[in-house]
Amino acid sequence: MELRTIVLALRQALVEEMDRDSSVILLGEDIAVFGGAYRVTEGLLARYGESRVRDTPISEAGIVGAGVGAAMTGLRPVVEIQFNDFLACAMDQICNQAAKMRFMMGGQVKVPLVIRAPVGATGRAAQHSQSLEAWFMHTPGLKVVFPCTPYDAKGLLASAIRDDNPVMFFEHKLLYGGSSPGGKAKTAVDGLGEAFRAAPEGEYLVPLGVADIKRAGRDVTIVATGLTLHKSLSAADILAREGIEAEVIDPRTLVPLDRETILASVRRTGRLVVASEDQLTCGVASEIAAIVAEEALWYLDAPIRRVSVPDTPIPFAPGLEHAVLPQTQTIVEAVRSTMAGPAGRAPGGGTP
Amino acid sequence: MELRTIVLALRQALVEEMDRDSSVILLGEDIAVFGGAYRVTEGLLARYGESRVRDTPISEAGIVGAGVGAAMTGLRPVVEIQFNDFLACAMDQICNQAAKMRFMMGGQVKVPLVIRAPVGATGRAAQHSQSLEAWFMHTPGLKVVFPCTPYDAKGLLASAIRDDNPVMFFEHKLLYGGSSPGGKAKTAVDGLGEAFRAAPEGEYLVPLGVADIKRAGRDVTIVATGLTLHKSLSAADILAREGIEAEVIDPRTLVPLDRETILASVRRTGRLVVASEDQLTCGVASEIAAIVAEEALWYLDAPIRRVSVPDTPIPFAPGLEHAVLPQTQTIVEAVRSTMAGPAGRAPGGGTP
Amino acid sequence: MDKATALGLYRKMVEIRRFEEKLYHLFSTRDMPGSMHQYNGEEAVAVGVCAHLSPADYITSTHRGHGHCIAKGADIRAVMAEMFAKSTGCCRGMGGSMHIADFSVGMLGANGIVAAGIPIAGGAGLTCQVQGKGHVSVAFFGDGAANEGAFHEAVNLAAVWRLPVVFVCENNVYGFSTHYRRTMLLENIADRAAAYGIPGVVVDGMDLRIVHAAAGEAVRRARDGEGPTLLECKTYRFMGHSRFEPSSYRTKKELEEWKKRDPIALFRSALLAEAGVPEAEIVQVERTVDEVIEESVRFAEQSPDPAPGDWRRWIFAGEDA
Amino acid sequence: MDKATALGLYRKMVEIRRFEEKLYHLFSTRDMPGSMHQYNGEEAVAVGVCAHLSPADYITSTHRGHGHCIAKGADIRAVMAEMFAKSTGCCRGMGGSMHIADFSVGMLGANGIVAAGIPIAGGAGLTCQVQGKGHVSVAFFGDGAANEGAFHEAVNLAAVWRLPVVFVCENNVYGFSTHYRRTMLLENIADRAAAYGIPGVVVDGMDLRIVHAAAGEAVRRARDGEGPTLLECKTYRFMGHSRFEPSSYRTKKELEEWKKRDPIALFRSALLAEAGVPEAEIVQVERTVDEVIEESVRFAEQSPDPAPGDWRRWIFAGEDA
Ligand SMILES: Cc1ncc(C[n+]2csc(CCOP(=O)(O)OP(=O)(O)O)c2C)c(N)n1
Ligand SMILES: Cc1ncc(C[n+]2csc(CCOP(=O)(O)OP(=O)(O)O)c2C)c(N)n1
Ligand SMILES: [Mg+2]
Ligand SMILES: [Mg+2]
Repeated sequence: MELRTIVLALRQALVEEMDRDSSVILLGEDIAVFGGAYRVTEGLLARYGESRVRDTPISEAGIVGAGVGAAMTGLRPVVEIQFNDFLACAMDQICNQAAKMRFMMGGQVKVPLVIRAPVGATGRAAQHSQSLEAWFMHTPGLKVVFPCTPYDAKGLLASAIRDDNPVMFFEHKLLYGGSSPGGKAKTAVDGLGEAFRAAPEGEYLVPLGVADIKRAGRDVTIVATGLTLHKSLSAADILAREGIEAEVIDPRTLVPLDRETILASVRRTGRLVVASEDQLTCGVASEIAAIVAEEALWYLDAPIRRVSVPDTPIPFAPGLEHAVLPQTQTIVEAVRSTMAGPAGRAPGGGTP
Repeated sequence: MELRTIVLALRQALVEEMDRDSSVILLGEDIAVFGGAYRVTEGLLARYGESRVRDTPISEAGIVGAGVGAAMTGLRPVVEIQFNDFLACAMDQICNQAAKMRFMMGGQVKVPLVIRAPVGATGRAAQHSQSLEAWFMHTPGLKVVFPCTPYDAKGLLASAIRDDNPVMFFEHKLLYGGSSPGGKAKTAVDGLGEAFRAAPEGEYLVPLGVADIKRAGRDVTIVATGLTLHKSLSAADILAREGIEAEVIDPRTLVPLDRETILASVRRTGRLVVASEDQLTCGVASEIAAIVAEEALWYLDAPIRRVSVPDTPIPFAPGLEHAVLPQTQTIVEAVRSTMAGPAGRAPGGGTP
Repeated sequence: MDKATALGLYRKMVEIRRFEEKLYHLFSTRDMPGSMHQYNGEEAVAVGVCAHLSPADYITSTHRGHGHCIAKGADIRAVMAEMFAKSTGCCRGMGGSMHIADFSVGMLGANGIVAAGIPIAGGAGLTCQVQGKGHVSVAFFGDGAANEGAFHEAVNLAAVWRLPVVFVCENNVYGFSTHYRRTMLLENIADRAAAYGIPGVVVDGMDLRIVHAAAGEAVRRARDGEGPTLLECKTYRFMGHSRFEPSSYRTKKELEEWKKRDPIALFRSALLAEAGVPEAEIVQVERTVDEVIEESVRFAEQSPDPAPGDWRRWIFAGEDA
Repeated sequence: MDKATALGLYRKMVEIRRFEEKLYHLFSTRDMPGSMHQYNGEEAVAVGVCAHLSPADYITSTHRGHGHCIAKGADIRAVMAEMFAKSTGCCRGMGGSMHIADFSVGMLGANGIVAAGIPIAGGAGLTCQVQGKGHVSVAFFGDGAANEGAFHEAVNLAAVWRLPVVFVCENNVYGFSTHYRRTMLLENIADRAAAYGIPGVVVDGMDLRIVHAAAGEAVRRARDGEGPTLLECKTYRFMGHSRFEPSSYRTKKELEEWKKRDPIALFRSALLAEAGVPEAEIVQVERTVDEVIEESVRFAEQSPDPAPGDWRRWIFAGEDA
């Protein structure tokens, strides 16, 4: 059967990995009896029992800490944190413990822990809308994964579970493709067009550290993650009608980051727009911009453009939320501004 | 009396502000009876009493939370967190509460809270060596301050205390200029040379959001924070002997960031090196590089160079710690590589 | 409790109930922004506790904050407008249901992070103590929240410093889908008070009079400098965890049993039977409340959306000065 | 406890003491890397508890971890080499004193973050429970750590899941400079056990035999599936909080009082007086330990530093595969 939503793809990845390896266990709030706030773990309690699928008290540090200790000693825990905003409550266990444990012990242990957490803004205001990938990209020792299609979601989650390191696994709420109990989450996968790829049942892995060019193009490189990848593909359609062929790259994993694919693309196109739903400063787009400014500066025919959330918490009012989030239109405009090209160049500027 | 160390400057700032405003109170572990792990609050318990200078249980979330609640209701708490690594234990209160409270309440409250925390590597391995500014730069609603001289430390702390917003105030352990009880912290202010500036007693403010050019130069811009600022000034001395005149900019506050001073300098020099002691990815240097790649690309005569800690936890062994930290020599070499200039330019690259 | 007070408390409970029933209807029939967590069934707790507080006292609340906000005296029109994300909302449309707050009456905010309000209430209590004006602070939180580290740190800190704080645990049996007995080996969460050397009190949270009496004593202790109390109110939520959550994890029977002890019905009977309030007066209150709610909806509907750039205004204080 | 066992435990305590005395001397006379927190005075706790554990059982430790590491059976040469930041160190020079660990004997690490080891021990206990081989896990932590949220969350989780974990609180009176009675309103931290529905036990942490007996029962409960125990050992550190910290916050008299109950001297007397061990045998053990320590220093001195790029090797597993 083809799995056409990310929720189904993730659940199937869990099933296949739990069938394959009895050391894989699941921990999280409301994941067992209820099946998870976004239904990813629905049915797994019945299938694997209470020992392997565990509802926890509301204790994020305790849960992640249990995951760290279990991972060090032979299990492969997959922890669900209900919203990625609550990762802040477990920050020490994630960043000072899980990330550094193997290093501090000089390689004596592995920490095969996966922490899954939904990101993205869906009308729930400042504390339920963040996309906090960058905190974890800034923390050496963690891998950071962020899939955008059912195919990638399943293959990446399987890889994450089999990886011997702590992996932060981010899922965009509006990409789940299933509706959440109290929410309005809806599928946005349609924006993918030809890049949509359902997940087959059965074993396959999408390796960590390999980007995917979701659309090829010669004029400008767009690097985008999560929902902004979908919006970027829509933007690319609009731009194509203007004769601008955008290449859209999905890094899929932010750590390790496939720098080569991004740099090679920019070297071809000479233009870079980075879109991400996190806050601008020290965010995902900052890093990618900095890498290109270090490694491919001479290939640039236009200033780099970041399209992220400006430095503000997410407001509740829908119109304002829409205004601060990267939108298809914002991406289109950012690309257009890069196409203006060297016009932006200041007359007195240094000449190579 | 002139205060020639940052510890003395900070203490004096606390004294002046506490004298001036009875709503200023101090909270933290071992700050009262003991006078603080780095002695910043020494003598203040005797001077202001137990109500205003409070030793706390070891409960970082509880302490910061108390600070948030007190700040919302009329006090101006200054919280000391013993090492900035432990901010991870209070991450929710800092980033989801303090930072967003005013915003979520539509401006109904102010949160005049200062959180002081020492940063930097001093031989204490991965969990006591971090410089976590970037996490907080990535969190809208927080101001981020990082002084490098006694003068700036005193003037900035006074401004931070009077600011009506939550301020993260970072202090580099090797810049305190006093020795810590169990440690080897030593003064590195000598590296400042002419940029050294003692703090006078008596009221003055260094405004948040205004960078300081610690050394003027025409050939290359170095932006650096904390201890790397000191190392950058030493590097500039070495480079001057080779005929390279580096401009060294101390942002002093990372949020708000004085983009104009940085951009104006880069537009003059055409070259940028950013040095910081945090980890590379999504770090301080990434942001500054990204801003310049967006705003001053055409002025660049060489790729930008970031000199930060590579993406690794800090190792314990002194030789390895030294190897992963930005050093004067690393900064010198980064500058030299930018002076090679357009040689790095690929032949087939796009031409503006 | 005199008759006027009693009728006033009754009115507050009805305000909360009707406010949420109206919202449930609105959410069912229109495209309302965001979501909400209903307090329906738990009204006696917020009302019984806040009855002892003045606007100069502080409370912090939870994701389930409508009840606390209204009980503390917030302007219902502004609260309703906030649910509509309007610029006249108490948070000017920036916060919504999970961040409902009215600083002018000492309501420091609903909170989207479980247990995060507890340390903040401690901080407000610190202000009260330092300022020495006899004000107090109250933290409302759920059974689930009592398992968070923030609860532990905050209660301990308040105990050690003898802060004028009351910790009110609304034990409504479930944290989201999870029965509290599956998350702790205790029958009474108030037993945790002993771990901090403070008094713990368990009361029937469906009976306004009982909550009122127990809260009165806890608030008195706080005001008199005797330090914090942990007050557990046994209650139940009559609706799903959030808006339309179907509550598959609990039985209809359990719900029906609890509904027999609806705090509003209970107190209404008491008013009639014991306090001798004529039904007409009660009905009059109920009618007034209906009008207040209707008026609040009209107010919200007619209010303007926030201006497009409004989000810029509240990030930092002093920026638009 | 038979004589051989008793002498073995005595030896462990002396190993820890001499190890640290040696280090204190080294720190005073050479440029040693980093710093350290000494366990001097608290040896009976680690040794009395670890006596019940095999290498397949797990422990987590604190910033004050030398004692736990040695008691759990780590190779002293590798521990000493780690203090010298050598490549032969148990953490290959990456961790140092605050991260001393020996996975081969189930020692999951000292920890620079107060209380962070407690949830990790819970996780190791989870593995033990899921694997069902009868192994257990022990968390060591201080009085100060019991005020961290991580303590609360971890103990509660272990209680609810009946994990095979023993929580050993080393109440050495101070957390850094702060007397524990200034940070909690309790005489006995073990009283917090009731908040989680598990047994709490208080013992004299200076008497190895008492610790040994109480720990034996707690470990038995864990192994038998009866769930966790909170075991508080009243003890005292004879040195400053860290290396040369002068302990201005406590009196000489208090220190002297506690020193009279030095756990090593106490147990030595017991061996002589009650167990009838000839002094010569004891002295022989002490001499052997001195040699072990001297040899460990020689080993450390002669060991190479880590290679310049070594830090790259341990960031991610599988990278150098
Ligand atoms: C730190 C954190 N963890 C998890 C959640 C998700 N969540 C929201 S409400 C809730 C249940 C809270 O239970 P309880 O404290 O009993 O309050 P109630 O909803 O029953 O009023 C959960 C798990 C959250 N908002 N914050
Ligand atoms: C989260 C955190 N907060 C603060 C510190 C600083 N610190 C290190 S040890 C210590 C005291 C710990 O006291 P206790 O738990 O009683 O252990 P002891 O040192 O007495 O063995 C403190 C405050 C830390 N390392 N981690
Ligand atoms: Mg509840
Ligand atoms: Mg202690």
